Amino acid sequence: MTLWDTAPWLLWSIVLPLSAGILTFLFRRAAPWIGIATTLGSVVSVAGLAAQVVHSGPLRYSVGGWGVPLGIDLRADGLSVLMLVMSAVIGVAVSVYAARYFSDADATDERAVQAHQRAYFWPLWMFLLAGLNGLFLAADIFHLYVTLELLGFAAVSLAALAGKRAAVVAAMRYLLVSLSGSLFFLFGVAILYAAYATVDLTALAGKVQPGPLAWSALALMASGLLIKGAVFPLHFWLPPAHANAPTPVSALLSALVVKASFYILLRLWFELFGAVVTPATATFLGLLGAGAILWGSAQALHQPRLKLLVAYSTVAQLGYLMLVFPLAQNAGSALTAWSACVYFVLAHACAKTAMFLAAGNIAHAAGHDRIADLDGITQALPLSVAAFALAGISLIGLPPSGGFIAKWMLLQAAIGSGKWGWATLILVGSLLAAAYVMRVLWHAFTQVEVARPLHRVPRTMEWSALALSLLAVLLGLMAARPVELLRSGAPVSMHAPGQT
Amino acid sequence: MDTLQTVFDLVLVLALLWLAWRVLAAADLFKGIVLFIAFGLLMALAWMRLRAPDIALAEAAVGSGITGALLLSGLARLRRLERSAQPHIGSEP
Amino acid sequence: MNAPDDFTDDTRLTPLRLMIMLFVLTLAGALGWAVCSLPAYSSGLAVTALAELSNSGVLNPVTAAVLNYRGYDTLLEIAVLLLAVIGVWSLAQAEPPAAFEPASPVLLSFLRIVLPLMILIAGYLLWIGSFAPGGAFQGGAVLAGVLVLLRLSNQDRAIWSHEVWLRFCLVLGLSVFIAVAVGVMAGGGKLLEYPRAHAGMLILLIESAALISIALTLAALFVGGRALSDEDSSRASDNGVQPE
Amino acid sequence: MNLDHWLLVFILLSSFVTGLIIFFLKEEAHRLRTLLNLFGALLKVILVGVMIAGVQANHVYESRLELLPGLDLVLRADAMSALFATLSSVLWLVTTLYAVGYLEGEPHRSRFFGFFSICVSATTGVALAGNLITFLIFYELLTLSTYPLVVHRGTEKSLQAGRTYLIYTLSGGALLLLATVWLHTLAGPVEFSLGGALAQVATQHRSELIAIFALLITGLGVKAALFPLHGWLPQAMVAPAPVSALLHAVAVVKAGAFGIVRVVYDLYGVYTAEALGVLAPLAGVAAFTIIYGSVRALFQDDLKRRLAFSTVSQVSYIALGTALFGYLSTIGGLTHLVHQGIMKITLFFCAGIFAHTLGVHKVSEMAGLGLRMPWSMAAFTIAALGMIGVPPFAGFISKWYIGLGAVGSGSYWAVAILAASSALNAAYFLPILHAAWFKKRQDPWPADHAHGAGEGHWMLLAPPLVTAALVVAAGVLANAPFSPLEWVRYITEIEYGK
Amino acid sequence: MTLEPYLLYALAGVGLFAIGLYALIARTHLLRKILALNVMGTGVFLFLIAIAYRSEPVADPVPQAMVLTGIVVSVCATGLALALAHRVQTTTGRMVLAENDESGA
Repeated sequence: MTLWDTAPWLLWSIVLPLSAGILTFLFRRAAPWIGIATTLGSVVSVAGLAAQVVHSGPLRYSVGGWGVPLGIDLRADGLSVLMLVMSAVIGVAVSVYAARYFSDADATDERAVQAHQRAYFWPLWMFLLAGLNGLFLAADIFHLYVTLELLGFAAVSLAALAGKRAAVVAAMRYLLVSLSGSLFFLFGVAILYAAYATVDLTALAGKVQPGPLAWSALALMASGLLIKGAVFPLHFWLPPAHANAPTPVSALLSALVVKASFYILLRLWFELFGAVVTPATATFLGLLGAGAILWGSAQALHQPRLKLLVAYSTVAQLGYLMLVFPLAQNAGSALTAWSACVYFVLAHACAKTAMFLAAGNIAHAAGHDRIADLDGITQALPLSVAAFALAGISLIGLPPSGGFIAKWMLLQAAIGSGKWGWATLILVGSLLAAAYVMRVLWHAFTQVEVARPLHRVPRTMEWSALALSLLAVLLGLMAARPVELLRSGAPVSMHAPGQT
Repeated sequence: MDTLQTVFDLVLVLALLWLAWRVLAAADLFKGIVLFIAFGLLMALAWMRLRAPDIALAEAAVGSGITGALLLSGLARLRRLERSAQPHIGSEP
Repeated sequence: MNAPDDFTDDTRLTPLRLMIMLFVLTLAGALGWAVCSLPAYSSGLAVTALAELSNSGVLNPVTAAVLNYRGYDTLLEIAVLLLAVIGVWSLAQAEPPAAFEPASPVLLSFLRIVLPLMILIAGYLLWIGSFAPGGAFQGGAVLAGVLVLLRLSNQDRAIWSHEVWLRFCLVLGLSVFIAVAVGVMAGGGKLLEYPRAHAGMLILLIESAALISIALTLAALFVGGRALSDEDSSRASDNGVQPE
Repeated sequence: MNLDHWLLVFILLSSFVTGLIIFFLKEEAHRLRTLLNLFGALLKVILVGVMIAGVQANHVYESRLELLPGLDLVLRADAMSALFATLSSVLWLVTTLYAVGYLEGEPHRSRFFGFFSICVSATTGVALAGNLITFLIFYELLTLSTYPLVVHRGTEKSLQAGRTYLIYTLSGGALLLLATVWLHTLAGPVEFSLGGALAQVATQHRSELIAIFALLITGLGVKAALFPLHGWLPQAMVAPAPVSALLHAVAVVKAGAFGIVRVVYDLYGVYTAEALGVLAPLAGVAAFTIIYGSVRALFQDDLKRRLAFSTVSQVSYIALGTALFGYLSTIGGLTHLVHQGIMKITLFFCAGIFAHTLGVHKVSEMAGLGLRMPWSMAAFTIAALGMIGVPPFAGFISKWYIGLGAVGSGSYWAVAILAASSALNAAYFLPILHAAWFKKRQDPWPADHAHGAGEGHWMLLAPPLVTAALVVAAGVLANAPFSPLEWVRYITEIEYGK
Repeated sequence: MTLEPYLLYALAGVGLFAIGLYALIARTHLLRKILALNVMGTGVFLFLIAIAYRSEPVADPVPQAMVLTGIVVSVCATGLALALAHRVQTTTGRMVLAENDESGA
């Protein structure tokens, strides 16, 4: 046993960004470097943690040594490791991007604005990362509430960072949504504690019984998470908040923050309320997802602005995640559906980050993001357009991207359990996604004079977008190990015989 | 069951609910905030009643005191902005 | 006192409001029904918490829960406090003190008596928190009250004009908390697993640092914007970030 | 590291990596780009040659990558894939040369040749796919990499064509995906193998397999331009001539047809398919498409549109040969896969030369073309005669075998279809030949870029001459070893268990 | 049925939560929405303390610790929300969220 094997890696993914939050707040000049170093550090710690989980299965860690029920436990299983990998990898790319983004103004008036944004972006982002990682590792539902708040505060402040009217209004709405969602969640936590005298996920899992208490707790927590996760029809706040934020922030919000709520919902649904949920409720959530896919795509098809299009695409893509609930109803396809949606989260995170970064580059170079007038500028930025296209491939679900593998598994779960309606929906959603992605790419091929960029786009900004979009595509070719890892710590109900 | 206690509980609870409603229905924001501070102090009483003196202290100091101060200063800023902006902003849609 | 904007909220019962009300009433009814099915007696975790009290380093079970059993929650909560200040500072700049009228001599002499008393109370609450109701949050709030009063009487320029010092004090609570939490691991313990002999002392250390940060944080929230001498961003505020 | 495992990967990468590098070349780096293109193309031909030699010597080339537990990406070289890989790699080499000449001086060449190379990698992937999911992956990659080629000109018309193309192919791809997943859930991982792999499953899941077959053929039929899914093909004519040549002869349409062949022979197995009763409807659709395409071609004045409808018709020969249950018709269908490719690419090359050098786009403008450009027109003539089925050219061989097969299996109606179609082919090709060779030119050429100097650039002329020579060779030397016919015979023997 | 004190207060918590929720949705002025959130939060806290009261003879300290955390979080939320509301007012001139401003600048 070396130090590498025994080190408490899971702590570092929380302590590092927390400390970095302090340091970036104190030392502004060094903030970008601290930020990049921290995200790299969290990649290392996640790698260490992943090795431990692969080697010896899911981990538990009792903070303060108290253990359940008095203390708070952390836990790391396949799902949380994958989520941590996601936040770490996206984190590195966005940090590298942001390091250039916030120091690239040509005009002096913009320089002052950027200095302000730079000063606050880094500490807020570091706390966001701490909140995310803390959330992915928490095994305690009250602690989940605390991390949700940490995440929410950071996300809202980041969303308002652009300072413009639309951004501020969107951030205000986001804050109200986020706080009320958290309160719903907290009420659910309170009811569960009242009934079962523990807030530990695993301890609760053995105790929760169907009944008014469990139902109301589920209803409260689920609605809180659905509104925070912008699930149709509670998505109204998301597009303006995501589209009007500075580009790296849009990427973080769309790729990571909304996933946090979904992650908790996934945990609760399959681990905590496994005995409580009924097929009808599962179908209801699935129908919300269907609404999200159709409505979000339809909206994306009509948006005049690029970043709004990308944001509505997030609404639509989140709909797919909700399909896990009806698709996992059959014991035979539960594990496939579960793996599908987790892989979907990963693929979407990479693709959406890449897409927002690419869209940001285009908007930066053009000085606007009206889709109708992008012809010349897209042809001046082939790398960013390529990133957008590759990310689009993953969003559409074309092979060999990560999105394809996720949709493959979703379809497999749907067809395997004879649910043709959902299968059709998945395919229709793909075609709609193709339509709105092509709305943008179209402009890269028109016959126009190549425009001179209004602002030069630094190479790091183009490459970080491209790197992530490549990753989104390559995810399709390296799904086997993550999916294998997911079985470590997958809900017990899913280890039914006859699984492939 | 101590009847007096029950009466006290009922009165306290009803007062809390009524105050909460008044806080949010008050047409005058200032009145609403003042009522909210009163609501906080009444909550502190409820915390004491429920054997939670730590929370009572926190409520009095944080929930009612600091939050009240925050809200009042927020309102003051709102008023100042309105006063300074009224001539031009009034025309905005 | 009644500017027109207050009345944009009419409280008449439109069909939409009626629907919202019905929805909320249904929710409340369902929750109430569920609550009625709670067991009437449940010691929750009280028994365990009290049994472990002697190992926690403090005598007040709530403080034990806040800073020991569930100290990890509190660690992140202190981070939330800091984050709130950063968020507020990223949004707005503090209004110049000139906005406040100069304090009257009566008020000043009143403050001269009250403020030291409040500081004493804050310290007392911090100290007493270990064995009786009280603690860093309550004490911090009282101390924040001091700062608020200073602000209102326009006497706080000294506090908000030392940018570096201010930031240092704001992060103090979280820094000490993290340092202790990680530091105790040097002895082979887990995160936040205080050695039994030093638990009380370490908790007091954390609380003292937190007290200062909490007080400053709450006061900063009251001020509602970043400090005036904030160099990098005060320039920015002239250009679009704060179009006033 | 074993070369046997990596050869197929190298074959894919030879064009893929080339494509990636080309993207990053400066627009002006003309010489370097051409060198890279030709290098990649040559390397690919050589590697495919090595592979064929190996397959002949019973080497098993296989590369696997686990996509998901129980789902592998499989590249495998068997006789069938060798056939298609050879076709695509050889024709790519020729087309590359042609495209370099054709696009000289045009904008966005790095983009064009980058996608061009990736398109060929995708085609090779389709050829080498060892199971349905792998096939699907490369099939979709093909869609994506051809879209930029179709819209290359960037005009309103070509963008419209590109949109139509994507709507058709992505919808088809979605159906194909659905069928693939369905089959996977029914039968688990199924790999292509001559003789089919679903005989076992067919006994239990008869109706499901029929539905899956219908979905598969519909999905593939979009690219193979089976009626009524052919709508995109004539529109896609707005693309530059090398693209049309590639689309019709090597890549897209052929990938669809090859997919149908794979599904019938290597996935279901011809006996299973026959037992399920799915071949007859396919034959019916194919027969209708043959006649429909020919009739439509008859009324097109635009030369490329006429050729496009001709493709609609001719590719369905492959489907027809496949769908007629019989040893000889299988030989005919598979041979036509190759023969139609070399003939149609010749025709498109020539059409491109006419348009590029003289601005001739319409059949009605072709009077006297044979005198002005004897060599190009000769190549065109050979290919057109081959298409009609005149001996001794390549088309005759494949039509002959399909006809023999039809007689053998008692499907005399198919013989009638063949005859009718050949008559129609003659009706839309012979007037062209007549006008070109025997009519006197009255008007000046629409746009004479060569200024009266006869033939076009040598890079344009050489490719059709080579492919025309192949058309002759494939017909005359049909019984020589390694001729397409012999190779197909070898495949068919295994399939029918002879 | 006798109304246990804990139940009375727990129900009152539900009531506060509901009142706050109604106001949060129905009222448009941002300050009222912020007040509504505070009332909602207090409702949840009251519920928690009420159920902690069931423990005899000492109330359960764990929910009390949670409420302490919650109170501090909610005061932070109030501070942040007020600052944001102030910004909304400075940029839009009003302290309400308009219905349709998604497209923005």
